[in-house]
Amino acid sequence: MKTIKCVSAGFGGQGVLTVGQLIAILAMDKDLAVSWMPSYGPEMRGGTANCHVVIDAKEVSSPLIAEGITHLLAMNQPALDKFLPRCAEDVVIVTNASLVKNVPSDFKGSLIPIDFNQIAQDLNELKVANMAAFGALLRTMPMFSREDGIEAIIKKLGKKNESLTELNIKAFEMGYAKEA
Amino acid sequence: MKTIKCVSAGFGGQGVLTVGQLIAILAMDKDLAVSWMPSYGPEMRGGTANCHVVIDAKEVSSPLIAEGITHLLAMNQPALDKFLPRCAEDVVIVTNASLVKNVPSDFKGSLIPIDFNQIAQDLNELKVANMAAFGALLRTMPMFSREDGIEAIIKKLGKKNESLTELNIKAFEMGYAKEA
Amino acid sequence: MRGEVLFNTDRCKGCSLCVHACPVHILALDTTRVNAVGYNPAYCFDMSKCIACTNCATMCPDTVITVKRLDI
Amino acid sequence: MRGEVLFNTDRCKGCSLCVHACPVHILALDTTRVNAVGYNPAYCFDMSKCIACTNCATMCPDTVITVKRLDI
Amino acid sequence: MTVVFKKTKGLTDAPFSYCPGCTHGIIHRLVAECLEELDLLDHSVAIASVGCSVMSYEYFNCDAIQAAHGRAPAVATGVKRVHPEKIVFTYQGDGDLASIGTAEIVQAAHRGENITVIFVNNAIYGMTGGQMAPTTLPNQVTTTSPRGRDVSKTGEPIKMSELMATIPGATYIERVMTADPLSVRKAKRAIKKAFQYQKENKGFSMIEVLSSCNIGWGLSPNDALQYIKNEMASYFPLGVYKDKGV
Amino acid sequence: MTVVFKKTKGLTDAPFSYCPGCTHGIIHRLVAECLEELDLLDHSVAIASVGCSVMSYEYFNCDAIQAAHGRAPAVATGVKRVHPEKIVFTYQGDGDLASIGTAEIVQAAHRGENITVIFVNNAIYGMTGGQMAPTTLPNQVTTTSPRGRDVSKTGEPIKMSELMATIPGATYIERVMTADPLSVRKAKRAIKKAFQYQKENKGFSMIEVLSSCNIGWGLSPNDALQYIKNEMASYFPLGVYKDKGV
Amino acid sequence: MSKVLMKGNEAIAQAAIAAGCNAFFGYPITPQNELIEYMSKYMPDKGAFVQAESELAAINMVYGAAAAGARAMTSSSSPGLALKQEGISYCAGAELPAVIVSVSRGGPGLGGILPAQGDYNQATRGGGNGDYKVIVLAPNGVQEATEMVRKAFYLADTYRNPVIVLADGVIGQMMEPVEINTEALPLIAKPWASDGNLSRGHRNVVNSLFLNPVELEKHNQDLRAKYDLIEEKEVDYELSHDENAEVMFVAYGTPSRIVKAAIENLKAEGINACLFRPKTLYPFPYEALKKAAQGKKFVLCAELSMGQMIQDVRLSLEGSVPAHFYGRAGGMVFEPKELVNAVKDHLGGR
Amino acid sequence: MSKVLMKGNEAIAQAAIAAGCNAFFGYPITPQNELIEYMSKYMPDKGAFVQAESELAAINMVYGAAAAGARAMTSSSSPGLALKQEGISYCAGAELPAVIVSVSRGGPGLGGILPAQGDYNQATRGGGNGDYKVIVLAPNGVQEATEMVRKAFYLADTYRNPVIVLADGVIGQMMEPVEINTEALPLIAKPWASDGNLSRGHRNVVNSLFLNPVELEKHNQDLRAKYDLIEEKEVDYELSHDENAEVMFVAYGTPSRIVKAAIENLKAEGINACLFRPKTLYPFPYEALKKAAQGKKFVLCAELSMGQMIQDVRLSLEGSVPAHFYGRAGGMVFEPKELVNAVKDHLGGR
Ligand SMILES: Cc1ncc(C[n+]2csc(CCOP(=O)(O)OP(=O)(O)O)c2C)c(N)n1
Ligand SMILES: Cc1ncc(C[n+]2csc(CCOP(=O)(O)OP(=O)(O)O)c2C)c(N)n1
Ligand code: SF4
Ligand code: SF4
Ligand code: SF4
Ligand code: SF4
Ligand code: SF4
Ligand code: SF4
Ligand SMILES: [Mg+2]
Ligand SMILES: [Mg+2]
Repeated sequence: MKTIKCVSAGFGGQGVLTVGQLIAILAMDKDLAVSWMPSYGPEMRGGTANCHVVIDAKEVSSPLIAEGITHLLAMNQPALDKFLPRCAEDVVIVTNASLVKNVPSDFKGSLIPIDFNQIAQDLNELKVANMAAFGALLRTMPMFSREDGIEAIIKKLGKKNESLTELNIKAFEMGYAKEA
Repeated sequence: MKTIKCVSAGFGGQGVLTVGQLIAILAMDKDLAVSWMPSYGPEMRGGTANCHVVIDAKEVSSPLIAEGITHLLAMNQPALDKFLPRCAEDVVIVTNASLVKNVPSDFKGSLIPIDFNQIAQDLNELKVANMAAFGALLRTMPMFSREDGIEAIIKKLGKKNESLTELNIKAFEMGYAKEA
Repeated sequence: MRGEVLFNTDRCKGCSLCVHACPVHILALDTTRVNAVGYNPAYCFDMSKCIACTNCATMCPDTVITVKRLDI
Repeated sequence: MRGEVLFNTDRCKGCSLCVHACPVHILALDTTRVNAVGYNPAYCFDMSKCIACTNCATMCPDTVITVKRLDI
Repeated sequence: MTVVFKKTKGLTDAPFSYCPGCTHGIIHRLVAECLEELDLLDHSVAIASVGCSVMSYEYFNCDAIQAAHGRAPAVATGVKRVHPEKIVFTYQGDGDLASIGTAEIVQAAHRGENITVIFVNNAIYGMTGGQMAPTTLPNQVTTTSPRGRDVSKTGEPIKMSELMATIPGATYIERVMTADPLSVRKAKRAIKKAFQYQKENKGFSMIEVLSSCNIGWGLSPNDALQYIKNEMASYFPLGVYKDKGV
Repeated sequence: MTVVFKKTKGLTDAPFSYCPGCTHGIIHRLVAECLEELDLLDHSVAIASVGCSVMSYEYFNCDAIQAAHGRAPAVATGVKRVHPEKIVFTYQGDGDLASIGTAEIVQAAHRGENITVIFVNNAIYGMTGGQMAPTTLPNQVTTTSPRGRDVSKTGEPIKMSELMATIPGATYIERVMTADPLSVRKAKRAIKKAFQYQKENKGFSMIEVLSSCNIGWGLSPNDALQYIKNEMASYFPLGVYKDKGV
Repeated sequence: MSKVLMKGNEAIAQAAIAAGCNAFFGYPITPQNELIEYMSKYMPDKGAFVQAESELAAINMVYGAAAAGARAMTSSSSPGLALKQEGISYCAGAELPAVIVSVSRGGPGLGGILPAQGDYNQATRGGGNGDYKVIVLAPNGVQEATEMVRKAFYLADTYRNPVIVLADGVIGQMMEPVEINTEALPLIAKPWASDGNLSRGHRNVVNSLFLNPVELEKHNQDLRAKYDLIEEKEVDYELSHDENAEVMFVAYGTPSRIVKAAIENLKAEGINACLFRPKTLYPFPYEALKKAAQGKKFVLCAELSMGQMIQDVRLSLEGSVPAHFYGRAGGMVFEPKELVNAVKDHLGGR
Repeated sequence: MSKVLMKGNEAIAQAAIAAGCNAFFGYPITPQNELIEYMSKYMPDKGAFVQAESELAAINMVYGAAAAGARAMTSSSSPGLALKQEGISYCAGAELPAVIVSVSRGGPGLGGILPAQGDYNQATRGGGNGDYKVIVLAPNGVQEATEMVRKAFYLADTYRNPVIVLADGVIGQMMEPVEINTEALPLIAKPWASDGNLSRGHRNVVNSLFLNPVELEKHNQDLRAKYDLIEEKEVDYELSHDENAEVMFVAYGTPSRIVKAAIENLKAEGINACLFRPKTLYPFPYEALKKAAQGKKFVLCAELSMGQMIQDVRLSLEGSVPAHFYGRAGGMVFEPKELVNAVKDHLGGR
């Protein structure tokens, strides 16, 4: 398989680390090799957060993605600005449309701008925007199905709060279904 | 010249370190190479004390005398017992006769037993026993004269207490003069 | 109007400590916009009531606020 | 004699704290001899006056002293 | 119009790296204002410690030295002893001063070092993600006391001002807080007095400032201020614990 | 004849390495007698510190661990936490406890470790040749205060019992001395109570014992006892500084 | 048991508890905080968890707990390890089993908090005083980290010696699927432990002081004999890819995985390379490395440092094969591409 | 000035003051106590003397004083040095001139108090965190110790780097005739010092934190460039006796003098030996040693340890000449006779 090098990035509270973890869980459950590496430390304070998820058939070489990002979720503009230069030519970028306004005109990869905040607002729960993003991102990875995604959400988040899980899944499905 | 490897040893308060220092000063003043190395640390507490003085023409190799002691001042029995096995065959040993009673019968070097405590008692100043010992020891080192010895005493101890210096010199001379 | 408060808006982190500190309740966060550092900044919605007490500036952790008093 | 003191002489370091502690002044250092560790050891020169108060043993830093009391 | 409040020259223009609403920022400003008002900026050395305030060497508008975790009082001693005429102060958190740096703060006071210590007690290790501090309140939840601080296993919180006041070499010890405008103004008076004492060679002073860590406490910035006032200040009573300078 | 005083089984037969007249020996005996009398020898662990008493692991007739300089309370914590039912005590000098080990002693008390600390304050570093300690009296001559302790440069001596008593986690703090038979007997009572408290899980206790270092002080053994009584005890008042156990 | 996705720090903690760790003493420091946090939550009630006042106190608590017979552990990161050096030397001197996890970051001084390997010397050459050795295990990922921490307890108990698990910030912070060995690690009798139990019939003393130099020399010789045994029996390494390659990489820890990617890339360019990965940094696989390097054009040592393990590599090779170095530092991590270029450069513009 | 008989510890202290040391921070430990005692008595009034609460505090006071522009120094012995490692790493990271005298004794742990050389790795390989280097000078007697402490201040100021003078207990405790250089060591401007003086026109900050990894890597590279310069310019060693001898000893410090006696004894038996004595342990004279060893039957490295410098010797030789080791430890010191026998053994029963 072609190595997936996915970065999920945004503001501190946007839940981008969780999105990455969900993808990592999916990969693990498919017996793929996977690593999830977060940004950490005080520079995250009120600032940006991101994580690197690398998926490979047998073994993940570097858990850090220095370049050649294949999938990028950019939940805000700084996230896009920071990681765009490190993307592969054929990268798929999912953006949080209301907060990512400037995409360079010469960008050659695939761009999927969706207003996740809007989806969340529609569901009356701002927290679930990241689940919508997870849905949209997952759809760009054909090895995983919609059902895989729902299972992962239940596995990772299900126990804590059942009613929220339902909302999460709803948001996920809306993100997954959304055409850019 | 033949290297002088002199050990001066006794109880903590007997002033054996000073005797060693005086010899070291003498050597230094004759532009010889010399080192003075004391025993140190808590094992000295109320216990034994000793120092190693090595004199050579140009350079002192080891400041520690592991073996081949050429001159030994033993101010008490434990001192003799400890260092006798480390003496050269032709060693000269000066002992504090009243406190060193047992000298092995097969001892082949020169032995100079003198009752330094008696000398000190005769001078009404127990502290100066070591100066008498210094005198006796110095006499076994022909490269140094009686006058050298007196000069060294004045140089090292003179400043502190003049009247004691006089007594010190008297004790030194008595030790120097004494036939074993 | 006895006082005037000025906000160095781009340093504001939207913590709202000034909002709570103002005795005459004329400060709020502007939820309609996001400043350069990503926060809804504080602003004064009724300067006429300001008494120049400096409470807001005293509590602001990010030295956003300057307070002027009307000279009488 | 109401008491008796015994000295484990070869542990004595001749510090004389016992000497000073004895209320009836019957202890002293024996300057005529040196023990195994090189000190003038303490001894009792008049056991008949001992009141078995244990002061000497209480002050001895080297557990040299045993005190017995006459059973009446 | 007269300007009655503006940003002090005692601070550089670098924006603080603190979380929104963190009162480290207020305390920085107070220190800076005091230095400016006492005209000390040109001949002061700030000793930054390791904690959220590690970057304070970028904020105080004077010379600065970044010290190892807990060792700021030792570093300050080194500076002050070679430049006794300069103003030297440390800025330390509760992990830094009341845990790893216990020996250094106690012994600097013991020696009577003529320095000023700003001790920011926020009852938590902010920088490293909210672990328990020696000043964490009973039952307070932190990342290393996940079921709340259990005093039967970790003891009751240490009271540093009370402890430091017993040290003969210490001159001035006061505990203040940053819970509202009034207490902030009081805090400033204490800090100013401490610097004034140093100027007058009166010896060691420490101002303990009860401060918030809304992130670590899991509270809104304003609720965190209430927590200072209601919870912290009742376990750590405010006041002057020692003043040999009067 | 009844034996009214004999060497306790709490001590091994190894002769002490202390200087003639050093009251470390008396304090050892008191500790050992208490352990014997409370029947604790078979389930105690002594933590020896670095100082003249470093070899105390050879003297106490129980299990023992030799700790790094100043760290005995941390080592004791390690032992006690894995064997809460055993009796664990440290034996520390003033250099060890009141200088390099300040953080460890304060924090062990802060955590309320259920251990007993015997703190031998002889106002000097005996082991290393008589250097100044934090408890060295004003104007006292030592090898690092050759012109007498200058409090203007080194501060006034620290008072550990007073300091430790401010720590909420500490249960029992008393200062005693070894100047004469009466005070030695009082010292023993304090030490015994401390072990008793530990047995009863009452928490942290520290007994500060004013002790002599006749060699370091340049006095005869008996004059050194007078120095304890007249000089030390007047700067370091005897008494109970804290007792939460009653 | 199936795999779970876990953070390295937490997985290490869980594996330690599974291996019977019953005493943990730590102090917060990035990037190992999750380890102490996990311990604070999951250390069983019968075990001991203490957040120490400092790294120094933590290692001395370990010393006490280990002396009293526990399976004791501490963890920290670079400056914290520096503070533990005296205590580690004491553990080694008193021959105490102790496990120390080091999740290293950039230095020197306060440095930074991102992953780095500038602490190779700190771990392998001590910094504490005297002639002592600490076994050092270097995992390359989360799974191996859990296995190595288990092995660390085994080695510590077996040899009565401190063992460092040297991870870097990547291993501490990343999540990987992991399966933790939950089988009980057999207890090894500790009749020497000073645990306050005279019913055994004699006193136990734990100590590193020998005032008599004859005894201290003997002690040093005994320790040396133990280290000789460790060097004989415990060397561990991985030699992967084509052993007959023309170039051999040497790397440990996370970077060794990046090397693997570089090797694939080189293969695509027709250059045959292999990897020698020391899994024990002490004892270092001197002989195996020398043997593996025979016939290679050169060896390229790749570290996230300015060059530390390279000295051990050179000590292995004894000049038999040229050794080159490629390093990044301060939290910067090399990409496969950089290693490919480095190899090509040394091959002479091929 | 004529020579005076002085104890090494005191002579070092006097030489330091003569070299302009104006800030000393120390903590008692045998066998270096006379050094701090001398400082307490003779540090001039304008200078700073503080008996710190610990070695840790002492090195951090040095950090502060050095950051503020002083010629600052501390001294200690083995376990005390272990406690200073974090502080030394900070000094190196912040590029501060600092002089550290290490009067070493037997280890590990509390060990003993007699002279030993088990701290070679401690001094040359750090133990603090990160990629840093400390210049290490190794005197062989009292006179050279005074010269090297002077040189240490010069090097520290010149390179803005910590310098260790690694002496052993013999040098600290013995008296030898000595002549101390009293000429003022020229001051080197320290425009970077954080001494509370904004009249210079800008703020000075002393710091070792670089949260941005790009900056931290740059810092590491700059440090490396400095170390390269030091390795190029500051290597120092002594090659004595017949350079065409069949055997070469390598030894540093006090034992190198015993080697000289052994060489004389060997000569008497018709065996020609010479001595290579590194005077700088970092930078180590790798090339000079390799060159000097050419044509020798073997090199015998003699240390008062179980073998530490021998690794640097092997790194020098790169297998070109066999390297053997002879060591004593724990306060035991070899006699010339032992070295003679060791040489004869290796020569094959001649
Ligand atoms: C020797 C060492 N140990 C640990 C750390 C990690 N560390 C950084 S800040 C900190 C605690 C900060 O807490 P506090 O002093 O209370 O400051 P706050 O962040 O709460 O303001 C710790 C443990 C370090 N940098 N160095
Ligand atoms: C880390 C370390 N620093 C210093 C020393 C040297 N040292 C040994 S004992 C001692 C001080 C002892 O003084 P104190 O604790 O008062 O005990 P005393 O000898 O007076 O009973 C020192 C500094 C050491 N062994 N280890
Ligand atoms: S100065 Fe006072 S009244 Fe005016 S806005 Fe600020 S707090 Fe409100
Ligand atoms: S207190 Fe300051 S930072 Fe907070 S909202 Fe008000 S102006 Fe903004
Ligand atoms: S028991 Fe009392 S009376 Fe008897 S010798 Fe001892 S101190 Fe004197
Ligand atoms: S107190 Fe003990 S050691 Fe001292 S003299 Fe008396 S018996 Fe001897
Ligand atoms: S973590 Fe806490 S102390 Fe640190 S900046 Fe944020 S709120 Fe302030
Ligand atoms: S040096 Fe002092 S404390 Fe140490 S044994 Fe001697 S008298 Fe006692
Ligand atoms: Mg804090
Ligand atoms: Mg003492």
